[in-house]
Amino acid sequence: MKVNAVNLTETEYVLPGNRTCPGCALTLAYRHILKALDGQVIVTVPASCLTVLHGMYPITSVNVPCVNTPFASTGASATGLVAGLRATGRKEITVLAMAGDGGTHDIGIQSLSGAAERQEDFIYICYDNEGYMNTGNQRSGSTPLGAITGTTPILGKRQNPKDIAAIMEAHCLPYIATSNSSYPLDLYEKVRKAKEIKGTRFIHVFAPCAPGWQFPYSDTIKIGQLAVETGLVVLYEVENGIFRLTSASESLARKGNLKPVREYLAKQGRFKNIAEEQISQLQDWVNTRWECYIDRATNF
Amino acid sequence: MPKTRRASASLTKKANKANIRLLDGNQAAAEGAKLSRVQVIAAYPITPQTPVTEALSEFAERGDLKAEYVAVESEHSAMAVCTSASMVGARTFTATSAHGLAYMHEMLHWAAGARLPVVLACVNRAIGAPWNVLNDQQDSISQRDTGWIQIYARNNQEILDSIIQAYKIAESVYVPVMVCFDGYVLSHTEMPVDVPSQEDVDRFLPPYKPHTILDPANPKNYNLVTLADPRANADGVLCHGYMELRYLLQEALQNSAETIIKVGQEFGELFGRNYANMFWKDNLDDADIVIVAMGSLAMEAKVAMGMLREDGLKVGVLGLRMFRPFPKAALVKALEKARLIVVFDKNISYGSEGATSSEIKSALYGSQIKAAVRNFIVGLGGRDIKARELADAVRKSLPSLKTGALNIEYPEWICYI
Amino acid sequence: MRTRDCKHICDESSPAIGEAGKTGEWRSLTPVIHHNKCIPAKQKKQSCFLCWLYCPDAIIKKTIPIQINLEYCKGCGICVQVCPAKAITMA
Amino acid sequence: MNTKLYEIRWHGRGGQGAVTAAKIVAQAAYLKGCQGVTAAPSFGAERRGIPVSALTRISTEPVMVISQVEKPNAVVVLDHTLLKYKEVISGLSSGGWLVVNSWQHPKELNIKGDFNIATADATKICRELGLMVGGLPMVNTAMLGAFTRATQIVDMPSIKKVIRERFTNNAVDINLAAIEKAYEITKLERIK
Repeated sequence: MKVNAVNLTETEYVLPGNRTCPGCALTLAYRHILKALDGQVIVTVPASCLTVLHGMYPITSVNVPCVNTPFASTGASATGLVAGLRATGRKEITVLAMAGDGGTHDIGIQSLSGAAERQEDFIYICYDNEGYMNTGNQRSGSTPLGAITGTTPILGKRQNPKDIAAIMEAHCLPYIATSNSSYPLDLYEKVRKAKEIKGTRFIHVFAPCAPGWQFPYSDTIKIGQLAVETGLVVLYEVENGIFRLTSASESLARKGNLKPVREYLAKQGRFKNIAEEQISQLQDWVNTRWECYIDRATNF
Repeated sequence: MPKTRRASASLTKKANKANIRLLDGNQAAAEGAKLSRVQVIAAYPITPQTPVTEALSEFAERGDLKAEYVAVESEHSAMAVCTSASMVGARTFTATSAHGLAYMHEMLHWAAGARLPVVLACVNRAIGAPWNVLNDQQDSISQRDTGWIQIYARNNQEILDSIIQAYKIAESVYVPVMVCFDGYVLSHTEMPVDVPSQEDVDRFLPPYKPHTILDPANPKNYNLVTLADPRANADGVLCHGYMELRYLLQEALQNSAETIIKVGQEFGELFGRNYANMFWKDNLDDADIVIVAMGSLAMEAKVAMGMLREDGLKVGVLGLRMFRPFPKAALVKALEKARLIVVFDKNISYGSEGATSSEIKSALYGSQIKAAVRNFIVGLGGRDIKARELADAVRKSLPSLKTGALNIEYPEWICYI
Repeated sequence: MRTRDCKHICDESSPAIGEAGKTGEWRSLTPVIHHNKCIPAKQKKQSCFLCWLYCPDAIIKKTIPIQINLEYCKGCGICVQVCPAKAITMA
Repeated sequence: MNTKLYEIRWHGRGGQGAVTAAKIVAQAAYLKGCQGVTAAPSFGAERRGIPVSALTRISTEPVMVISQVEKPNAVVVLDHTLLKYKEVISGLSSGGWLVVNSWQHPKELNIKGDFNIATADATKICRELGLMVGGLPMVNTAMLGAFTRATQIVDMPSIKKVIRERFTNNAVDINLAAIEKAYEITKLERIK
């Protein structure tokens, strides 16, 4: 039976009264990720907004076991949990490493790449809010072209982000998926699927940040959807090398009409200084990528 | 910590017959880890520690050791694997040297802060720039403030024995332990080592009982953001602030001497090699001149002592075994008769002096001992240190014996400048 | 009261609701449900529940009629945006 | 032997097995009842062909000295081309032994010093026996025969026992043959 809002479990692992901002896409995504894992999980988290969500000693807002680990070490920490559980004979527990884009694309990429190359048996989820949002929005390796951040305050970012999912794909992983907090059921199903696979599984979750990107809290879902509808974010999965578009990206590909990126940019304060030239640069980047995905997709 | 009665009762039975093998220091460390039945090993090769990683991966691949060997991509990750594996209840081990230890620095704090009984073998090596793969103790001394217990071995037997004891100490006081030994001088030098039987080690070292464990059935969170001030939990019980947690770590190290001595004594009772001490004493009873050294240099110092005794000088050697916790009170007692203390350091706190010299001086402050302390920096980057050079340094310091208490601000260097 | 009573030797935290306090106090506008428009209430059966699905903080209950826990609702207004029946407004 | 420390320095080129030879002698001495033995390579990055050294210390008491050897009782040279370096025979004790892998008679080496000299053509022995590794003669074990014959600090039964322990089955015989042959053909020149 396909999962929907009606039949999805009511058991919650992210508890109310937590410390994240109103309308937080990360909180929403994490809520469904933990549902998909039925709470049978040990989580490792580096410095990030997720640390804030987990709360302050001696109380946590999350009803699963979790260890915080230094910024650069998420992949290694997950490796240690896996090794320790295997060494102590506990086999039924999923290890989840969950880090932001700073902790994944930037400082954490070494330990993630090392663990992925060793095919350590855990799920790694990067929730991507396109910058160092926990410390008030500084540029990361995932910040898009033209975005104003604390460390690109006037000119905006002058480079495109790195494609972390493609980097992870180069590690020959058994399962890679991209997802988006605005499509929680798609995310839920991908985590469910990942749970049943052995080896390093990587899921990239696009997670809009209202305060950092400067849009109203209530628009979190809409912004995430627009990112998909304009083709800036493409939902797909690669299972044993087989590439499929999923969910909204799959139906967009069938209909064949992306919205212009301008529509997405206009709704966020972080792009207020973006130049016309940059917009067309971004549009070209999106178009080229979109064509590549369509070419690769095997499911239509 | 609760001690199982059975474990201590069985200690009264004598150990199996000696099984002496010629081992280099790295092999001794690997054997020590294997006999301790480590469950997760994560290490990254670095000269001169590399043979430890090779030996342990061989044990694991051959099936001689039932352990997860994780060939990590860096030392930072090695310690992250160890801390996380320890959090799910596994006994963990790693080994490194020099730059590897420096790269681990952040994680060393993390392990101690989370009170995880990780054991690390540090094969002491100089730190660059410039590159140098040879021995001094700058690497581990640079990590002295990370909250780890530090043991220094004088020879390969002590390396093996100390690693086994390190687990018992670490898992009693919940503080990680670093067992340090000199690169090449010990790591690559073969000497006879009595390798205990697995059965005897099992009698000595009970299985690891974690103070805390990650488990979905009881979903606790660890290492969350902690405020400066205490905060109540959901039941209204006031819990520590950051500072209280730091106090508890200091308290654990302060009180660990008792455990270290007790563990050393138990080890001695079973294996016949007594470690019920924080430092080794040679001829201190009548000595008014005491040479202080740490690690293998404490062996060479004994040769120097022999030379100086032939000169008619009353010289003793104090070989530091524990650097953290630093045994201040015990040292003051042992140095009661000293009038001249000559401290040799294979490290330097730039702008000040050798680390053990500072510690000795701070131990003596306020005591009745009016000894002059002379500090010599020796053996950096593998510079060979001969017994006669140690003896010469003592002879050079003799005028201080007459002048009495004297604190020379900066150390002297035994080098060509 | 001394902090030693907690018996922790490291930072060990237990799950509880309201870690950050009553987060309902953060709210400037409050969601109001109009049950006459709400699909599950109208149909009197388990249906829709998109507000529940999209609420980041899990403060909506899948009951008929649905309930919003205002003690902890931070007032983000996502539920208003995702409701296909326009049954929720912010006031 | 008395409690006196006996020190041996080994000189060879990377790949000739100087370090292994140093360890075998230490182990043989231990088997003979010496409580104190140590064996160590020269410390540094070793590459094939580069001059390397190693040391062995033997004593009836535990060895306390950990510094480099200054006044060896014996120097073993696995490659005669190294004799041109003055550090090779540096410090060699009066009455000690210089043992060289060479086809020449000790006298023909033209080395003057207050020590005894022994030579054995270990290279030839290895070539004849086929004791080659990577196309090069593995002279270290043959030189153990020459060393034992000259210094008598360890005996052949102990050396052979160590060889049987250290080497795998098929390597034992050829190494033992090399040691025996070298022991037999070693030429000795004692100082007057």
